[in-house]
Amino acid sequence: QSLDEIVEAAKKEGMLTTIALPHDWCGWEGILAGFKAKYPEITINELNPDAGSADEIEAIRANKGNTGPQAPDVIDVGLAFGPSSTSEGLLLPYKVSTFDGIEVKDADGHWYGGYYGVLAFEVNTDIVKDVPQDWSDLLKPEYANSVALAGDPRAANQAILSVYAAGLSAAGGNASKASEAGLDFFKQLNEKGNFVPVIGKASSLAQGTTPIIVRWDYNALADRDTLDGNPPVEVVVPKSGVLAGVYAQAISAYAPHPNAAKLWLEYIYSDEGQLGFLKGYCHPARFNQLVSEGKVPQDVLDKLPPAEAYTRAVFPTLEEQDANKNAVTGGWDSVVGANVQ
Amino acid sequence: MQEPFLSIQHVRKSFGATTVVQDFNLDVEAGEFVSFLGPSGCGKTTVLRMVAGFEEPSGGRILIGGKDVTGLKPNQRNIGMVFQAYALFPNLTVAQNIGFGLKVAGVAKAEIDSRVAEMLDIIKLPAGEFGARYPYQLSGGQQQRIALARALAPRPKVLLLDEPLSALDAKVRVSLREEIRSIQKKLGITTIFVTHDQEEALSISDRIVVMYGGMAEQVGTAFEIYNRPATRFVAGFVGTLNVLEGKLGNAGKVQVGNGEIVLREEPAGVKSGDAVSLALRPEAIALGRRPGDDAVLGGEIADVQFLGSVIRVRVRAGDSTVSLDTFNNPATPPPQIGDHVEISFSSGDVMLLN
Amino acid sequence: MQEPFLSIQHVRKSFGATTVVQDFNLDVEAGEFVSFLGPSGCGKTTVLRMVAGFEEPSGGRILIGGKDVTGLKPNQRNIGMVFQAYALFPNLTVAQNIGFGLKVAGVAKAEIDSRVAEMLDIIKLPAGEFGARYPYQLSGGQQQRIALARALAPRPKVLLLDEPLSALDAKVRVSLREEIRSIQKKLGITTIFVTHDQEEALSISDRIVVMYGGMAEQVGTAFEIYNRPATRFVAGFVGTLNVLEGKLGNAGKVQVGNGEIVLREEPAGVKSGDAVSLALRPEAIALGRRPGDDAVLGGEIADVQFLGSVIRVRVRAGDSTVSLDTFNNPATPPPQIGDHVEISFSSGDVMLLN
Amino acid sequence: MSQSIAAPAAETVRPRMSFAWLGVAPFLLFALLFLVLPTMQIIVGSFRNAAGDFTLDNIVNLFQPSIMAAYWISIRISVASALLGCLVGFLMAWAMVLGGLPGWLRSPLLTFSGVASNFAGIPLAFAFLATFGRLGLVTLILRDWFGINIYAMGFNILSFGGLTLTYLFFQIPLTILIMTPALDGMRREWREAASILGASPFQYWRMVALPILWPSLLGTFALLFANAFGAVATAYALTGSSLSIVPILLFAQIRGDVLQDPHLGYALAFGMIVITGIANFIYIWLRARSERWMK
Amino acid sequence: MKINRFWSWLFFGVGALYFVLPLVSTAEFSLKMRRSAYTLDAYWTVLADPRFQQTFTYSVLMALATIAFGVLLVVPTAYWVRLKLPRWRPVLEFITLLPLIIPPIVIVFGYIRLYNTSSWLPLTGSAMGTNLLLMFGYVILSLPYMYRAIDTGLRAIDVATLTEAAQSLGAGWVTILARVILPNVAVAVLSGAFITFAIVIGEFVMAALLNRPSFGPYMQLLGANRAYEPAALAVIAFAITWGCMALIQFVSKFAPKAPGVQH
Ligand SMILES: Nc1ncnc2c1ncn2[C@@H]1O[C@H](COP(=O)(O)OP(=O)(O)OP(=O)(O)O)[C@@H](O)[C@H]1O
Ligand SMILES: Nc1ncnc2c1ncn2[C@@H]1O[C@H](COP(=O)(O)OP(=O)(O)OP(=O)(O)O)[C@@H](O)[C@H]1O
Ligand SMILES: NCCCCNCCCN
Ligand SMILES: [Mg+2]
Ligand SMILES: [Mg+2]
Repeated sequence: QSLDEIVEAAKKEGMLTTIALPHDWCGWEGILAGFKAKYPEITINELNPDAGSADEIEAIRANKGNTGPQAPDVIDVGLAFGPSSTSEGLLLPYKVSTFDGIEVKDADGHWYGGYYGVLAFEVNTDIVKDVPQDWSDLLKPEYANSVALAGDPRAANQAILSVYAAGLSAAGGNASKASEAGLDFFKQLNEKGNFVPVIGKASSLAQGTTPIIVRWDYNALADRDTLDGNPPVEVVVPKSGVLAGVYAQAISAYAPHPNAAKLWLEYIYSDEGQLGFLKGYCHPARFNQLVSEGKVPQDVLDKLPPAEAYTRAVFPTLEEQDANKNAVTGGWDSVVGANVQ
Repeated sequence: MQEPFLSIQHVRKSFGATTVVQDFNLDVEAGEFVSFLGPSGCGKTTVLRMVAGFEEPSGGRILIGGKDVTGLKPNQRNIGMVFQAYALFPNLTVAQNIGFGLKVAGVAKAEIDSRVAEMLDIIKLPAGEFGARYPYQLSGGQQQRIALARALAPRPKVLLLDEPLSALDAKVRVSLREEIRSIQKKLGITTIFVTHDQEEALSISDRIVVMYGGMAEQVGTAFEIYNRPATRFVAGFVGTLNVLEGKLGNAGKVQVGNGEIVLREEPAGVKSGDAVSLALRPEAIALGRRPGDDAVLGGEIADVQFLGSVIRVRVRAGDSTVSLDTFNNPATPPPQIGDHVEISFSSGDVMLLN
Repeated sequence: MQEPFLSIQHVRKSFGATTVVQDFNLDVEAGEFVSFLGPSGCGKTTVLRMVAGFEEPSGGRILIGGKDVTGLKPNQRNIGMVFQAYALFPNLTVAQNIGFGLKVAGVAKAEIDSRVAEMLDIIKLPAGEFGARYPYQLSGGQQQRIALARALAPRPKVLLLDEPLSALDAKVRVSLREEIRSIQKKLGITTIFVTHDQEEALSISDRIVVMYGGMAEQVGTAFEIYNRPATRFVAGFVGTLNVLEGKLGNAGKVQVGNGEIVLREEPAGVKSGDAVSLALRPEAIALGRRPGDDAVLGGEIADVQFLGSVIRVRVRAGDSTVSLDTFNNPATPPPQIGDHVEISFSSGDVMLLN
Repeated sequence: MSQSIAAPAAETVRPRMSFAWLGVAPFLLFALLFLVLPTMQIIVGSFRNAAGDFTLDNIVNLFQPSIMAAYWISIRISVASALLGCLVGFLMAWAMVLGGLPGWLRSPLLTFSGVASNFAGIPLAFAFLATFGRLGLVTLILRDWFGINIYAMGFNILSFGGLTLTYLFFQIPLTILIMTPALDGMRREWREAASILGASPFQYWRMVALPILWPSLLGTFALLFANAFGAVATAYALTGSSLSIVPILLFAQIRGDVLQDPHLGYALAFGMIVITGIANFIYIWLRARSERWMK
Repeated sequence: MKINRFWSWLFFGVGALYFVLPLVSTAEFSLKMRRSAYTLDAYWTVLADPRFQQTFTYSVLMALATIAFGVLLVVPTAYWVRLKLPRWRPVLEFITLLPLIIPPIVIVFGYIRLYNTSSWLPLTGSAMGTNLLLMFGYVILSLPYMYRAIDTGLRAIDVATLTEAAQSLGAGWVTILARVILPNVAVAVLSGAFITFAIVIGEFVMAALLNRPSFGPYMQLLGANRAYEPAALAVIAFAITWGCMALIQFVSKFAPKAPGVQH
């Protein structure tokens, strides 16, 4: 199947159903707009942009028999969800034409990493004068009722990895103990009354509900831009436990519009699509390739988070991620038990 | 008697196991005004609703102008109906209400307008002032007149009225009943009027059907019904009746309390020594000895009610208390309770109840 | 006249800028039954509610048993009240309703029970059957009797009734008014009874207050009010009145249509040649020439209404139509419309309106 | 429509087949398809496992502590907000109908209640965050003007109390809407009759007014309870889906895969129906007891 | 009386404060997008967002469809029950109460299982079908209010007698429904309609779970990603719902009154 044939077939399908693509996330807004501009014949049906990775997988499962507009064609999930759903047979293998330039990937093309960033603290400095610099700082009494995750640790990749990152820091970098230490860290955070069991977001940051949010640096930076100094936001990459998170793209095995899905991936991994991620403060899969080919404009490069943080970043293996996912989703309720009282 | 215009033949109606109308027969002549009079629940409304087509008879048939309408739907019968609670359409003006039946029938606008004006004229409400009003802007009496006009506007063959006046207060009731009667006469429309108010029925009907327990007890003019009741029920239901209990002696003599009444005719079916009930209307009894009266009883005034033109006096005579009516007379104040009096009547006015 | 038991003195009531009761004065003797009669909106209810304490008078005072109660709250006045719409407490049984006033007064249970039984006895409802029922299980007439019992149970000094019968139908209304009157007499309780039904007021009151526009037009017995109305309003409002328009000649002669009536007394304040209105009650007029009558007019029967004991005949005489009442007589059918007749009356019965 | 053309000439009373029920058939069909069947589907599903066989495991699984805790907090919030909603709403409705407030207030208040009782949960959550949140207007006014730091005193909009406070925004208006007709039905004559029979206002309320209003109050409570129990959006928007109350668990279950078991989701839903059902059953039972005097 | 009035004002005042403060706070917050001054920036951002326009339009159309379908379903049913099947009233009351007892989330959960593309009625198979399903869901959600409003409206008029009056004047069923019944319950229909409008405009759960682009999920989404715009959106949502309700008041002033109904 040539790219032209795919384009043709995709136009015939006329629709692409995406899921969990927040517009403020990693430049998705621009990428969606770019795709629409390039293929106006294809309407994009965006499902729940606020979903977590687990939600995306469930959306595939739930729509096995359903070819309606509820069934996603493509997903964007935390790396850990890639292998597990591959083995569950939920993904359709496909290799984009730029496949070779992608570093993290499934050999058969069931999924491949699209972009990454590191976990950071997003801080409202109107409320928090003394900005925390490392995970252990978060336990200080001055941050009572202040710290939130950016997702539900039982369902969202980002929150699951946040637990891992905290654990990595607490365990002094020992990956095998990270999950357990992470759960323990949040247990303490909760017991001290510092943890706010609410999904942190720009509004809760601004309104003071969650003055400190643990989230991807690119999200935090985008927030800082939208809030535009009201309130002032500081984004801090912790001293230890710097965790890099990769999100992977994949096609649903039950995609109602498989060709549009292929075309979508082609677009994302094209130069244009990859540069779109960069504009959203995150590092695309083909970052190194693009840089070496000199395709990244300097002003975009300048805006990226300081490269220094990325040198300390830890990329957990797939196995580590998978184990961590199971430990956190399974243990959160019983170990941390954070809840609204 | 000419061919009846409306004929109700052997009509019956049961709701489930209970029969509420049984073998009801009535012929109404064209232009006649017939009232159904009877106590609550006797079936008046049910008969009327069968004529209108709202209820289907369980048996029998109904003819209008010689045509069997028993199976027709209400909207095919060309009957006008006036309801107790007016049932004006609240969303329509007076003029639209009156014109409703014509509009539904597809009559042209100009024709409707002129007929509405004519109807408003008949019920004596100036079209200019009232045509554009809504029902809530009218008094009860005015609403009922509009309801009448609405029913009459499509020139129905028969007009049915189900207690149209009972929601109105006394003064309005009297004037509106006279108005209805005069409009009915003017248009010559065959009319059935349901009421449980005997004065109403007596005062405006050509004939009255007195109903009881789903049956017609008597059919006749007001004068006949009142003065020659066919059954004990009719006698008691229509008007006030004094009942004197007595014992029949011989030669038509009846012992009542300490007095004696001699009947004009010897009663049939009872023999000397039997207990008999004598009935007498209050207006047939006079206070004191009236010249020409042949029966006199002594008694004591038990109660005096000043009712306006009439004063109703109750006299205790022996075991019975009789009511009698006398006209108010400004010159002589009414008798006082406790006064000893004589009362008299003519034995010809006495009815024997059995 | 003995010391009045209830005394309403110079009482006024304004709602905002409108005065609805002005300088109202009334003395009621202990045990007396006084009715307030008047058209809708004349202030009857307002006066009653001031006596009850629901409204505060804008001026004047109210004394009961010689004690000024003007400033007291309703629950301190020891007054019984019966409302038009019964106002029974729907959540309480008949017995609990009747016992309510006793219970809030802290009367012992046994005492309450016996008083409730006694009240049920007075209103002739068997305690066994009715005591445990809820108001919705009673007919309107029964509800109103319970309301009366409830008002009387705490042995109030004064009983107020605001159109207690107007929601009931004609037959029940008549029997219940007699029952109320007889209970009132038995208990000897001072009573004010509000009604706009003149027959009701006339038939049961010791005295009647005819009200109009917030004022008492006349206070007197039924006989006085009916036969000697103090004002034109009273004359017209109470009973039916024939008004003959005529021109005063000399020596008290009045030209009416083609006849002439000679007044007993020469009227004051009008002079020969003035237009005058003569008023005459229907029962004062006889069909034909009645012996002793000194005024005779000729006319034609315009309408005959059979009302039961009375037949109301309308006769067109000249420009006027007069109504006259005759008693039904089984032996002689009523006159027919169109008959030419003479009518007569006594000039002593004629009232001159001014 | 059941009119037959043939005249009933025959004298037999022949009970004719009535087709009047056909008039409600479309409605019943609609309710069946889009209300009853979907619900039945859930109920049945909660007694099945993934293979479609009958099982009680799903129900048993509801009794795990975290789910029990979710039910328990849901019930507590619902009861608290229903009780307070009834109380405050009743007082406001009373003030409006019988309390002598100027008549023109009635119409705006009822209009407002109509809006507020059905107002979307999401903006409501935003509004309460803006009011009682950590930097909420009221929080700041209390702190800066009156020196009262409610957060230091333990208040939190994301707590049981805060959620209840937020729910009241639709519970109170709902009470006003339901109680107003009931209070309108309180006839002035009852109060007057009680008063002239010597009762104090307190006695009138205890012996007459409250017993009469009791069924309406009970009904309102049951409705408010169910209303709060099923509310998702407000809590979801307030806490961003991490709050463990039943509707949010269920929401997550449908949308995501938190519990890894759709049949447990069915059971969760079934549990909700059972609880609101019980609440309504209690209501119907109490109402029947307190309504002997009603037709 | 005087004491009464004091308490009345107190209850009313406290209540009013409780209701007004969140509105004021939200409005105040929505103006704070710029640190230096109150501005309407948040509003401009929202109004300029094409998704606001799309989702809002979608929800308005959805609300209108829901109202139309609801009225057509409920008016004849409620009328018929009052007229011919009074014994069915408790049944209807029960059914129309169910949506208040069964949480919407449960109902939509059932929809997804019952009407997916592999079922006998694959409503979720197409966008149009899903729209229809969502609209049906909204009809169910609004049923308690719609039915009660209309039933109350019908109670205020004497349905049986008006029907008979119209029949005796020659009218058939359609004429009766269209010219006599509907106009006389117009105010009730309208109040039911506006409550429906309020429900549909902000509804979140059903739309989110059926994945339709409606206003509720949009508000939620914006709330998840922005700080000041959600407040602006809340104010806009309040204002729109309020505007609708004010409209009922206004329109009902001109509606015909039933005789004997005074104000
Ligand atoms: N649809 C019905 N189903 C069962 N019984 C009925 C029905 N309609 C009337 N009845 C019964 O039939 C009897 C006669 O009723 P109908 O309404 O004809 O009486 P009515 O003479 O008009 O009384 P009223 O003076 O009270 O209007 C009553 O006992 C009534 O209860
Ligand atoms: N609370 C009030 N505020 C203003 N006006 C009132 C009030 N109560 C009564 N009125 C007015 O006072 C006048 C007298 O009213 P009232 O109720 O005493 O009349 P009524 O004689 O009892 O009439 P009805 O026979 O209709 O009962 C009426 O014009 C009425 O509108
Ligand atoms: N598409 C991958 C990320 C999933 C997004 N979750 C969003 C949660 C934001 N609060
Ligand atoms: Mg009847
Ligand atoms: Mg009055």
